Amino acid sequence: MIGLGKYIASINGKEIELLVISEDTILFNGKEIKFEYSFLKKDVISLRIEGKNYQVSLSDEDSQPEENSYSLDFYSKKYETICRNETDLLIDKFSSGKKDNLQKNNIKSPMPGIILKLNVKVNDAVKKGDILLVLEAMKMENELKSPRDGIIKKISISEKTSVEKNQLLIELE
Amino acid sequence: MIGLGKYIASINGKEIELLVISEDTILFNGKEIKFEYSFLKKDVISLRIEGKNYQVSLSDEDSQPEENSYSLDFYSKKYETICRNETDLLIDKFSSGKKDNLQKNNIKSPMPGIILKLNVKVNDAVKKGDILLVLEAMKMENELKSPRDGIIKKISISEKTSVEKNQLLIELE
Amino acid sequence: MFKKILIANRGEIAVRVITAAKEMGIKTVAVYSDFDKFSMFARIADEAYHLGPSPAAQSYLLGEKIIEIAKRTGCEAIHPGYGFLSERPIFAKLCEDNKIKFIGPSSSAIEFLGSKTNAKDIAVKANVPTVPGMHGALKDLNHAIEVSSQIGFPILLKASAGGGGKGMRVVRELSELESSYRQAKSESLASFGDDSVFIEKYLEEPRHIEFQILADEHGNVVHLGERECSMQRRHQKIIEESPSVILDEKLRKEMGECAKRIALEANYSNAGTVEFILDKNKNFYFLEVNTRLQVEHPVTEVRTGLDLVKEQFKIAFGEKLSVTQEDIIPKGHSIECRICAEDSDNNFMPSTGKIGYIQKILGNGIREDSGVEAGDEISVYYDPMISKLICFAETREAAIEKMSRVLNEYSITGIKTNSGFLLELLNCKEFKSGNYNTQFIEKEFLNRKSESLDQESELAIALSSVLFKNNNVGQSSGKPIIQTKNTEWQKKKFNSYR
Amino acid sequence: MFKKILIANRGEIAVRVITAAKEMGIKTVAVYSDFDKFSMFARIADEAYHLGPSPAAQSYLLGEKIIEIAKRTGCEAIHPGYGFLSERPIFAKLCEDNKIKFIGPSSSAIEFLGSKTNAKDIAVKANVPTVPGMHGALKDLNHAIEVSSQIGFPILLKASAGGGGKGMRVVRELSELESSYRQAKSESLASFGDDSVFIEKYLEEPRHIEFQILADEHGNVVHLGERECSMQRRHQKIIEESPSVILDEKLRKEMGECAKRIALEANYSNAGTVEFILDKNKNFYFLEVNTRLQVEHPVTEVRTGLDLVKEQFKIAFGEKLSVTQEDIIPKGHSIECRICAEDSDNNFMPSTGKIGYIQKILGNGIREDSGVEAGDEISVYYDPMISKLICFAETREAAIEKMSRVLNEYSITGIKTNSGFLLELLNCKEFKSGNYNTQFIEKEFLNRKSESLDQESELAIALSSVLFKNNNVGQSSGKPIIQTKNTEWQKKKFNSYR
Repeated sequence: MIGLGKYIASINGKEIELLVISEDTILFNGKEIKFEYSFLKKDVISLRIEGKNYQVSLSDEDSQPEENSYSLDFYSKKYETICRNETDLLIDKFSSGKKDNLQKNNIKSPMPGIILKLNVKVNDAVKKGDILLVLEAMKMENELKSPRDGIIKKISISEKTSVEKNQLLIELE
Repeated sequence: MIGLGKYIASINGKEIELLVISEDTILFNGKEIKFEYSFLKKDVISLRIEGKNYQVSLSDEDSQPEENSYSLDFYSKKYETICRNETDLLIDKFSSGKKDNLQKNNIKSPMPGIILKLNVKVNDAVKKGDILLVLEAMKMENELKSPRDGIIKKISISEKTSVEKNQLLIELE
Repeated sequence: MFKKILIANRGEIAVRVITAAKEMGIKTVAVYSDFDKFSMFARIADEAYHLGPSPAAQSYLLGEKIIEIAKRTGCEAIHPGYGFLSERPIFAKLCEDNKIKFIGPSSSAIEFLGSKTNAKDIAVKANVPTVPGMHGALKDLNHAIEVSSQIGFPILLKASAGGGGKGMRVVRELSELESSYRQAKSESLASFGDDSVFIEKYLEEPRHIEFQILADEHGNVVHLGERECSMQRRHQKIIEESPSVILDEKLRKEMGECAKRIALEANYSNAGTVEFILDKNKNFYFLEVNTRLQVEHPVTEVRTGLDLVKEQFKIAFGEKLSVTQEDIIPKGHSIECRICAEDSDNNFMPSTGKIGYIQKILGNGIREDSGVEAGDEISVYYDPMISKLICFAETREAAIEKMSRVLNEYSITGIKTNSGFLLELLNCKEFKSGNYNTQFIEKEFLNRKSESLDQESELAIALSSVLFKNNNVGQSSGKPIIQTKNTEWQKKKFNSYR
Repeated sequence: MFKKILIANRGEIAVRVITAAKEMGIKTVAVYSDFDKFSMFARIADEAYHLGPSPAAQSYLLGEKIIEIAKRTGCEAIHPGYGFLSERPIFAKLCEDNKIKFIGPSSSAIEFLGSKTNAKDIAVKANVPTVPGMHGALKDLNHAIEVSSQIGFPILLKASAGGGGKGMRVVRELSELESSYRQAKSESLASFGDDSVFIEKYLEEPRHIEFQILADEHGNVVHLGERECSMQRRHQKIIEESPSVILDEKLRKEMGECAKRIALEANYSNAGTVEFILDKNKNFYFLEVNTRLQVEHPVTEVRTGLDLVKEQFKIAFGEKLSVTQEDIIPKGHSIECRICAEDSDNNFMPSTGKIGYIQKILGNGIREDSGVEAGDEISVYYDPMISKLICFAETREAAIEKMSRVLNEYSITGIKTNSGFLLELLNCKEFKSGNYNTQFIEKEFLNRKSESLDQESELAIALSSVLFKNNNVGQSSGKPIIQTKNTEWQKKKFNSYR
């Protein structure tokens, strides 16, 4: 069952508004558009819009549904999307003016490995793309870069500590 | 977790006794045999006995666990097995002398179709292999034969009735 | 090349044609029945549109509706696949009338070659040997008696309007003629809407060998070698291979030339197959022309390196043949096995249900054309064939070993398939020696006794039943299984065995 | 032929060798680490035995233990695959000492050709052009300064004891020499336990072309044509193809002969690869010999129809080569793409996790060598390559179209793969025109800007996010999503839009 009503979906920052008016019809740019879909798996959708076929899958790992953020894979390319329905829009209006764009605060380890080099201390100011630390895994050195400009709020690892996959490493303000 | 103790497994009628003495060891023909296994799917087992690899899958449809009967697929060939543990053996001893071999009473429709010809009436005596009825499906005529000698107890269909998959058609005494 | 085409079929052949078109930058439009709404072929086409309810008669056989969708979506051509509308002249005519290219021969060629008797005339004109028989259809029972005594028993009663074993009866003596005559006519009427039948000499231990032909619309034609299709059950092919063990170079060349002469005589274009029948003494006779791409076309593709579906697109687009007869040098040996959803232990009853798990390890020299994947439903609405395994190797022995390895590792849950039957068939001495004919399965193979299990395999099956029992997998139906808990006492007791 | 062999490897190459052996009736024994207990390769071998914990150093690299298992289970030979022990002379020696046939060259040939400097001597003796450089290893920094000024910058510092880009530094001016010299020595020590380095001329825009050779133990050797391997990132090959667009028949013949001369000079036997480097003016220089079967061997198999693994078995069993140079006529064009579990949007960080769903539609002319299936875990213990897609077509354009179609339909959940990156790479103008070199990816391709989405695709992604949101799929982490119920009121409200 799909919740009827307005949705605003932002794809890599670009906003798209659509109105779900029934189980198989949406209103988009003033036009009624028919669609059908089937969940091949809980994280894979086969979607048909006005006869045109699409297949989209969800990367569970990178999605944070509680923050309305869904990381989608569209023909092997990744798209960060935020999808808000009318209720979310209301909440955003009255909440503490949470900044609109996707708030990437936590930097988690993408896989098990060992911290080779830590380049930052708490309260350091960092720019998007700065190398925060170097993680060694499988004889390869992987640099973890800052997803945005910000201030280092908390660091929960030090050099030489070994980390698990998805373990929280650094938090930004 | 595997229940320890004695098991008697009959394969297409041939009886094999084995004793499960731990999570990875059985006693068979007086010899201790090591084994490992993994359920690839709930109905597919990858089994390794003393290093030798086997793969066995279960046909849910034809198995009747409540009657300890498991229809197994071993390298694309089917084996009807009955597997009883010590408790089952006790029950059999005291129960109403239920005949030992597999009691195929119910003849169910293997697939949706239409009854083309019904060759038997209630109380007819039939031999194993007699053609009880002809089921028409996909422009093909499929004869349903009697699984064993017996007497027709109940017939729940008549000619021209269309049937669903697994629908009960005929019951033998 | 065409910009957009419609695929009027489903399952593995639809996937085959769609992928070939996409590889040539051609946009693809699929049509689907209710059942096939999100089947693999309907998902991977660029566009897909609904035809009707699941039964073929209300969906894949609706010629007008398919044409209407093709026009609405701007398709320049329609590929019919095999079965369904592929050999119906009316559909090809409908395409021609609506200026949509039918990817296949002309409607007149389909119509003409569709009738066994006409096809026979063409063969005679192309001086290709035909099975001793009569001309035209039988008028009545007396006519049947007259002709059969002339040709001499055993004779074969055949439906003029169709093949695939429908409306066919072998008659060994005069006494059986009347009942077989009636049955043949009624079955032919039921299957093809035309009850005309004719009589032919019945050949003992016949082998069925067919030649793939490719003809463009400019009078050029080539043959791509033979396919041996004698491994059949109820006239349905199960295993096809190429080359045939019994053809030598001379006979192959002669039969190939006959196939080409027939194509030219019938003004045939696009892909087609000329079927021959060989008797015990390797005399060959023309049988019929299949005016479509066949299920077993990959057997020829892996030996010649040609993509027949793409050649069909080029021919239909008006291009000249890109190969001459000299360019075609088939290499090595190939075998195709048709994987069908049927229970070979239960009279090949079609098997339906949801596919749970498929394990198949292909690798070097193995190709699979499939239309299903794990999670898909198999229904009674359509043909039970779900996929084809095609192997290529340098020698026939290597090809048999390779296919056996794949079938041995092949495992599927949720439905039954004939993979075990195919594995046994491949390794029986008749197949290995190559001397089998179209009656081998029904006459001999079906009453083979099954090999006994070695002790180690027996133990493996027994132990598996214990594991499944403990895993309560069989919970699905009714009474709870009594599960003994491993009490401390029990564990102690068994340790004493150590 | 061997009755039983042990496969000392894992993943896709283990599956490749096991299936090839089974197809020749050879019994197969697999060895596995904790992680691989029920991995595909360990399941399909006839027998499988435990080696040790998951890290390679405690399992797949334990030569003695592998030999012990081989002896215990009666294996007559061991196939090392690639990587792991395949190029360690000590392991080959261990096999020889224990009378177990090492399926590959002799331990002395491995040892000799393993050192870059020795290999260079062989090339000189076989009068094959080598990259201008020095002889033997550098004694100290001054020696390095002397040699580099002699050859002239830019120069390349290389580790004697190994390849794959480890211990390698490009030095464009004298000022950079000291730091690069130190780094090269330390990295080489870390990777190969030997810090000796030497200097070679650094070639601009180099292309990496290798020749597959097959040599039996009776002095016969053939080459099976070239593989173009210039599409690399951090010295790891990503796409290989054959034939190379820049070789003409003359150059191909000349380089092929050079490869054979080197094999003979080095008394090489079994399968091997002679790597060359070409500069902008198509001058070729010998680079090194890979004394093993390579990841990209299928590229050669699909063009020649030969099964290189089976040829390896025959050669190791002492048989003469079954083909002469004249028999080898590579046909058509083939491309291989290495599917790796890595995040190409995040600096190619290895991706781990459980594979949920794999959709791959292969079909005509596509082969996949894979070691994983849906449900399998991908870990950091081993190489991130999970499978290889190899396509064959008559022309290069058709091969690119075919591979693009497969990659476009390829979809996998649970881990990230480079399939999207491969698709873009295949269709960039440099690859399509064929003029790319080993530096193309890092120098140009990585800073390409991504194409913008068309409006229809944008809508599809937006609508999918709505569907996922409603399907509460993302429940896995924390706070419940607020779900609006479709009250009657709401439904009425929207109907007014109609």
